[in-house]
Amino acid sequence: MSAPTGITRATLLKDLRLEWRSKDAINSMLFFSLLVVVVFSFSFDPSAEESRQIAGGLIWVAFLFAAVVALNQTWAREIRNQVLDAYRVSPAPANSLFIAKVLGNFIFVSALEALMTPLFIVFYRLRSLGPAWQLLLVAVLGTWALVVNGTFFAAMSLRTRSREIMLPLLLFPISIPALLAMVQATTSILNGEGARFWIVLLVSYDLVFTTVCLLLFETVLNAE
Amino acid sequence: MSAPTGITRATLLKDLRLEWRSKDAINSMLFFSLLVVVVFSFSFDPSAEESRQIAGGLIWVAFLFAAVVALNQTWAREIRNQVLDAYRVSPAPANSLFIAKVLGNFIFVSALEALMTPLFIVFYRLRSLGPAWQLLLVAVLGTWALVVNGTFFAAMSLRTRSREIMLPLLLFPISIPALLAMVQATTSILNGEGARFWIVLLVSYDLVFTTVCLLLFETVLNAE
Amino acid sequence: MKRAFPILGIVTAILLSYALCMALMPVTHIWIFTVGAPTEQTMGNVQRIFYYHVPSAWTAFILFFVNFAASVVYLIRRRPAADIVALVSAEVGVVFCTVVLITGPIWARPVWGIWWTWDVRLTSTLVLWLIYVSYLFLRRFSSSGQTPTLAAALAVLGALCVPFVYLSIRFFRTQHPQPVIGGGGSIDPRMLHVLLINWLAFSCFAYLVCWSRYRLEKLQRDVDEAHALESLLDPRGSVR
Amino acid sequence: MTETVPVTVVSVSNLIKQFGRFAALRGVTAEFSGGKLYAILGDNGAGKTTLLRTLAGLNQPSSGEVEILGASKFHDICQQVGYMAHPSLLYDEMSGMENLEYFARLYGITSGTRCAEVIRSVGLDPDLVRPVGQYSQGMRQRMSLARALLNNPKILLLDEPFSNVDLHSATEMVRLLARTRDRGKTIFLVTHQASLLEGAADEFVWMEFGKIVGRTRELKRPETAQ
Amino acid sequence: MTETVPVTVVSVSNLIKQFGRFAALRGVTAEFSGGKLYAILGDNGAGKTTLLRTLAGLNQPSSGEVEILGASKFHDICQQVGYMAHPSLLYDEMSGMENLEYFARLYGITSGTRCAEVIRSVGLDPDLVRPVGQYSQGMRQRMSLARALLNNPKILLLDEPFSNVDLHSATEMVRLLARTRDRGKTIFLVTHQASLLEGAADEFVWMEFGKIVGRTRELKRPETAQ
Ligand code: HEM
Ligand SMILES: Nc1ncnc2c1ncn2[C@@H]1O[C@H](COP(=O)(O)OP(=O)(O)OP(=O)(O)O)[C@@H](O)[C@H]1O
Ligand SMILES: Nc1ncnc2c1ncn2[C@@H]1O[C@H](COP(=O)(O)OP(=O)(O)OP(=O)(O)O)[C@@H](O)[C@H]1O
Ligand SMILES: [Mg+2]
Ligand SMILES: [Mg+2]
Repeated sequence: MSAPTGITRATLLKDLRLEWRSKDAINSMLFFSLLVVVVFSFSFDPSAEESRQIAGGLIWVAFLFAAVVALNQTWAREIRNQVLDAYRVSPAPANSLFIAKVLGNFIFVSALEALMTPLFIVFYRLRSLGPAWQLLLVAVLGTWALVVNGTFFAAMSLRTRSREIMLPLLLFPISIPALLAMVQATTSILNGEGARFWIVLLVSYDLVFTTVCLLLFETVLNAE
Repeated sequence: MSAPTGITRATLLKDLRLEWRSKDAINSMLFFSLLVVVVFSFSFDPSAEESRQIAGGLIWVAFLFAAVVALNQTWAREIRNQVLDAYRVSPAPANSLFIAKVLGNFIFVSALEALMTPLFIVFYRLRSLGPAWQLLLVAVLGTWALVVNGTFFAAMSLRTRSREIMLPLLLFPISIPALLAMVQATTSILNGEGARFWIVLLVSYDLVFTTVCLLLFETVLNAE
Repeated sequence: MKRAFPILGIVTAILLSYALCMALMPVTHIWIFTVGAPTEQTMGNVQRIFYYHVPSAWTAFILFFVNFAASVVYLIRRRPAADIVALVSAEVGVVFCTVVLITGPIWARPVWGIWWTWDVRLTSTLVLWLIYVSYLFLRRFSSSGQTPTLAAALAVLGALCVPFVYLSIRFFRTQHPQPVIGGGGSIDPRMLHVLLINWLAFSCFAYLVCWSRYRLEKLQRDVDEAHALESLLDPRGSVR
Repeated sequence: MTETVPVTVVSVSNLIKQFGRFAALRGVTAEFSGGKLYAILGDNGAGKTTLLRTLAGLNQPSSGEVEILGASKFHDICQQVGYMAHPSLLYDEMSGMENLEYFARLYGITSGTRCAEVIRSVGLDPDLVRPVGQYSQGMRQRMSLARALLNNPKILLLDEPFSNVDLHSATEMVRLLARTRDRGKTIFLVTHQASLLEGAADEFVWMEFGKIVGRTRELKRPETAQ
Repeated sequence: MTETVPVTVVSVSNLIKQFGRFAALRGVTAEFSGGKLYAILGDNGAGKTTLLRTLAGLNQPSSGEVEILGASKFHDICQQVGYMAHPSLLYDEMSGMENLEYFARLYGITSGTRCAEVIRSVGLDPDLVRPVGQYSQGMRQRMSLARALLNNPKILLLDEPFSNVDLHSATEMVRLLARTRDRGKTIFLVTHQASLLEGAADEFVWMEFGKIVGRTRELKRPETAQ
């Protein structure tokens, strides 16, 4: 049996290659996120000072919705021809699959964010008063929080009827503390205030939820 | 052949009955819209003055997201066992189906909005300075715009791969003028300014797009 | 065991009606007994909603905790009984939490002049309610035979979320009164007395509802099992 | 209640259907006379489904002509055609009766008893309240056939009605179809289990690579160029 | 390269599987010895698929025991089992070779030539670059079989490998399976087209309403109680 990390790598590479080959998902997600930014900027037309106050919320709400759409596709490929069953009858450990999916989603959602952020900055004339590297840290931590939970709940909603709608129903309530932390951290940093507390909160949220998801994933995967 | 309106009524009744029978869809959509409101309130501090300014935009963006999720389910039932093909080989006119679906969605999305609006009002402590009936008018016109286009594009995106993501890609760009009009009208009315222009704009947008959708729907339905 | 149920039912009914009298009547002396609760000076009679608001909140919290414990037990031991306990406590907990969320705004409107404010206590109650409603949604929508497992996993995640909720909304300014017990708030001992009586009554009531619901669910599953057994014996493999 | 039917009910000439670069039908020319049961056979990807869907007006041919009952536009004769595909074309959430009642509206059928009549004719119980989603595969296929028979069509197009159906149900469906044919209907039936139709089918139509390569009275694959 | 196999490779005892109120398996008890090709037959809903999935560890039985190659936990012998379902269990977007390479990683197969070898053994070309989604149904079923054979399993579980496959491809698959059996593998095959397996199968296992109602050497439905 090859090492779990080997399987994770193989799965991740496979996903990335397929994603790259079809490019459909990428292109449409990029276009989608562009649209979200545009829709937001049509809906809210704030002055520079106001925009700094609401930018944290705007950005993260946009990210959240884009991420939900992306995460809903996570397992689509695996259940198309019930390939997941092929994984389940193989000796490969469940968590390798989970980690591969989380990493894949993380890369994908990060790419989206990397694209949307400059647009937001331009449209809303944002300038950070605090250190920008902290913003990066918050983005990474926040995205990880969304993606870990999202991947887990997407797997869970595979086992339910009306799958697409189930993901936000499960994800949103549990992500509220993380979302709040991201928004507050971003706003604080933009306004040049300290965001220490929020970052620590995010780190511990990430740690706790990653651990628990890893512990529970096998159970969820093998629930028929 | 029974009259087209008879077929519309039969289809609408069938949809409503099935919706009512399962109730799952309704309940989950209600909960989803509640979650959207809550997520928005967490992201945009409702007690802040800035958030109050953008409430018009917030409401419509929230409606838009909820509507996209709802609209994505529109045709799900019809393509499950390719029942749509049964419709197509029958002598029933395509537009009867379209109108039935639009009406069904209109009822559904309006119900969502009727639920979300009080929550927004409570959470953001909104008070309208202008006449409230105008707000109702804007809501109806705006919802109709979203729903007509959304139903049409949902039918269009049936023919594409990665269906869920296609709907917003098609819907958002075309809806931007309508969205802008809704947001501006709502904000103006909330602030006690006149919204005449925007309402006229919405009415004409509705008229034009309803007509065009009706003209084109048969083509879209019969595209393989 | 069979006897305990009606006895508990009667006790609960007595407690509830006694508590109702206590809560709604101004202080009156009847012979040597003193019944009723003092009317609050600033808020007036509206304050009496307090005796429903607070016990409901405490009861809901206890039930959510039971849900968490039962879910963990289920994940480890896989006992169907644990699953039923988890389900039942979540259902009843959501009901009590809903009562809090309804009585709160009703109280807030005359007292604070607004229906809702973003305050720690209010917000965390709302999030808690959302989490457990989504739990019930999962249970309802799950199409697999493994609903209990999925639900237990979600319950654990949901419970873990609670401390984060408290931490993350700590900065919200507080308008809501401080906790009576263990907090900075102070309360008329007479009011406290009525409150505790009410709480006792509510707890008994919750326990009673949970118990009936537990038995109902148990019976339902037994019936299903009997049907399944019947279908095992039936030559065609299915009932009806 | 045998109906009189014209001699040639369906004629296709030089039918070509392309999906992108791929030609699923590569020039099909044939005439089919009424009151017969035609079994369309062929390997996977031979174009059987495509041919049937083109006859049912669900595919626009890239070129070529289709004439059914003398009309070249499908819309004019859609009342006369029944179509049954591999998926059931029914709402899973409604009972069989409710399904048929809805489709009856689409066809403008006002007779209140027609639905029950059709359901009975395929050997099901019209009073069954279970939703179609809970039917067994065999029952579902029958109900699907009932839907296709609802408007009492002159021409029936059936795509793999027996796949995943057990032998017993399949034989019964064949009997039902033979009876229907005897009442003067024309039936086109695509299947991979041709042996089921031995004796029942009037003609076997063999397709290969988007063409009709032979028509035989007996179940015997004709010698073809390839 | 015949392998020696233990006499009884699969034994199930009193297997019960319930879906809610419905019992799909109602006490299946049987022993199967190695190196044989078992054809599992039965009407729709008899529980064939459920039995196979239970053997493959994809369903947890409600009660009863499954022992495969002496182990009662599927995880211990998953290396020895190959499973092919009705859906292809392959990624439509990748070529056959890429698919197999990925699954080889999951099984920890390091041999670089194994994938090509398996693909060739089912009669396909390992160098084909077309994605599986564009394969014809027959090719796809073969590739799906190749996936099941990849880890050179001692036990093969195949669910309706011939459905929607044309006669020609199906006969070839049967030949391939017979060869595989001759190399000492045990094969369980669910199908509705039993006639294809006449001569090839060692034993026909008849299921009815969630029970095994008979096992025959010849393709002849046994007289059952009902
Ligand atoms: C608007 C929605 C409201 C919600 C969701 C809500 C929620 C809660 C909760 C969850 C508790 C129990 C907390 C704990 O024991 O730690 C509680 C207790 C309490 N609430 Fe509210 N509340 C609301 C409105 C109000 C209002 C308007 C008042 C009166 C001004 C009020 C007065 C109290 C008091 C006095 C307690 C007891 C404090 C304690 O012992 O903890 N609440 N409320
Ligand atoms: N919508 C489509 N887009 C692209 N190609 C298609 C489409 N529909 C069918 N084809 C191709 O056309 C060919 C004929 O398909 P068709 O479904 O008619 O075959 P068939 O004879 O019904 O085969 P089967 O026995 O497998 O059902 C196949 O190669 C198929 O891949
Ligand atoms: N996940 C499930 N949930 C509920 N019922 C199920 C489930 N899977 C199977 N069943 C039921 O169990 C019974 C046996 O199903 P199974 O798929 O094993 O039958 P089968 O013998 O493979 O039939 P077929 O020949 O149609 O494939 C059927 O009645 C089916 O409805
Ligand atoms: Mg076909
Ligand atoms: Mg099966």
